[in-house]
Amino acid sequence: MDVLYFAWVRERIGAPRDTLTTQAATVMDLVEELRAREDRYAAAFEDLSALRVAVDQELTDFDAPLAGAQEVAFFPPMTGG
Amino acid sequence: MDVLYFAWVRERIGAPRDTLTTQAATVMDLVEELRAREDRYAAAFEDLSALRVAVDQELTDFDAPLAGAQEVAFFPPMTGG
Amino acid sequence: MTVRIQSEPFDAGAELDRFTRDASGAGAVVSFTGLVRDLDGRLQHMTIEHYPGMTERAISDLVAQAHARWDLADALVIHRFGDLGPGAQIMMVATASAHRAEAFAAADFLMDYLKSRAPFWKKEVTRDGADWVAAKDADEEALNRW
Amino acid sequence: MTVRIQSEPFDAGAELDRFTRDASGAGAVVSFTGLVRDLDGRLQHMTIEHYPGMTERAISDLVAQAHARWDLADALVIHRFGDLGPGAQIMMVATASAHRAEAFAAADFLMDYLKSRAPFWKKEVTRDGADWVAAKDADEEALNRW
Repeated sequence: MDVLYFAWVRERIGAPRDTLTTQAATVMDLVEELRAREDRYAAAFEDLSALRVAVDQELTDFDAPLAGAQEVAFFPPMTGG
Repeated sequence: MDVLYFAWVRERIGAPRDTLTTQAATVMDLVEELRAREDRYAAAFEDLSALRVAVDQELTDFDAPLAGAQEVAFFPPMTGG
Repeated sequence: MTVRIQSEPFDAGAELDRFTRDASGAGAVVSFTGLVRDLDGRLQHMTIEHYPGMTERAISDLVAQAHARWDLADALVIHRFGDLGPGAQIMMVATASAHRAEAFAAADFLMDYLKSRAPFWKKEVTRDGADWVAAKDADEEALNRW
Repeated sequence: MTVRIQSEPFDAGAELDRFTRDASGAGAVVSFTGLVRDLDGRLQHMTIEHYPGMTERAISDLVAQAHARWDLADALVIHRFGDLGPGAQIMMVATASAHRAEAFAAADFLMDYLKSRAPFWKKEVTRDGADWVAAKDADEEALNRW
């Protein structure tokens, strides 16, 4: 599974993506796995209310299931336009 | 006083303007004077709900006073844009 | 503020670019362009009559009202009169503001009032004859939004 | 429908003219252009990051929603990414419809959703440092209008 990071999430983690194998059933399970990795991940995922998540390029919630997902992305609220 | 006609009011009267001297106190008095002139005026002013009036280039009502007015215009509801 | 009433065609794209350049620092620019519809191919041309003098006054007054209601950096109105063929650009409005909602609201307001309060009258000329376009109740009702 | 995500500058006027020509018969064309504000001269540049792939998908989906809600002849979205200087054109939206109210509503809707639901992030770089632009509550609340 590819895990992508954008904007300050990418900066805080220090990389634009990770490719990993996970048994995480939901986005929240994946967040817990990532938080446990290193301090920089724990820092990036400290306040989930400041984060948004997309699974396979569709916006979703942190309790969304990951079965079959190939790409998960974490980023702050969007500021387009 | 100049009296101007636009769109189908102009076409029905057959002229874009009249210059006349009037003692009419209000727009409505002027309308009555014009109606009495000729059939084509009576036809143009038959249904006042289909007409709008401007006095000195400001939209107003048929009961508006004409004291000091130099230009009165009659026309159908506007269709700009 | 720019208000131009003219019989000549105008280039909406070039006008938009000039307006945007002059309103630099505004952040948000909204434009509206009105075109002559071809009425399923029946239209030969549209004739637009206006009331010289009052037209400029009425539109300048509308633009002043828009400036009073919204935080606008600038506003532009161009409106043609005379004979216009199918597809021709009749008029355009542009507004510039620091905030997109204000630019949208001001352009929308100006269009609603230009429709029903600026002294223009449209006549459609087809093979079947010529008819003055009737004002729509919906256009009059739209003014109640403001 | 045209959706373009690009780092290169675009010419809003030329885009508007092309869009208007292609949407002939529509009657009403509304455009929005978003520009980089100079923050009282403090801004060096703005950097826009996006999520390639999802961006195109999300915007095409928004345009499809606009087509479903309003009677649109056509819609255009262009959005830049990368480094943009003060005054640069960031993005534009254009909508064409037979009815001005529909063209206005669809453009306004697309802008509200592009602000908060298309995966772009803006960073402002000034002499004092670089800061990610925070999403505004007002932008999120604007979505409740639709």
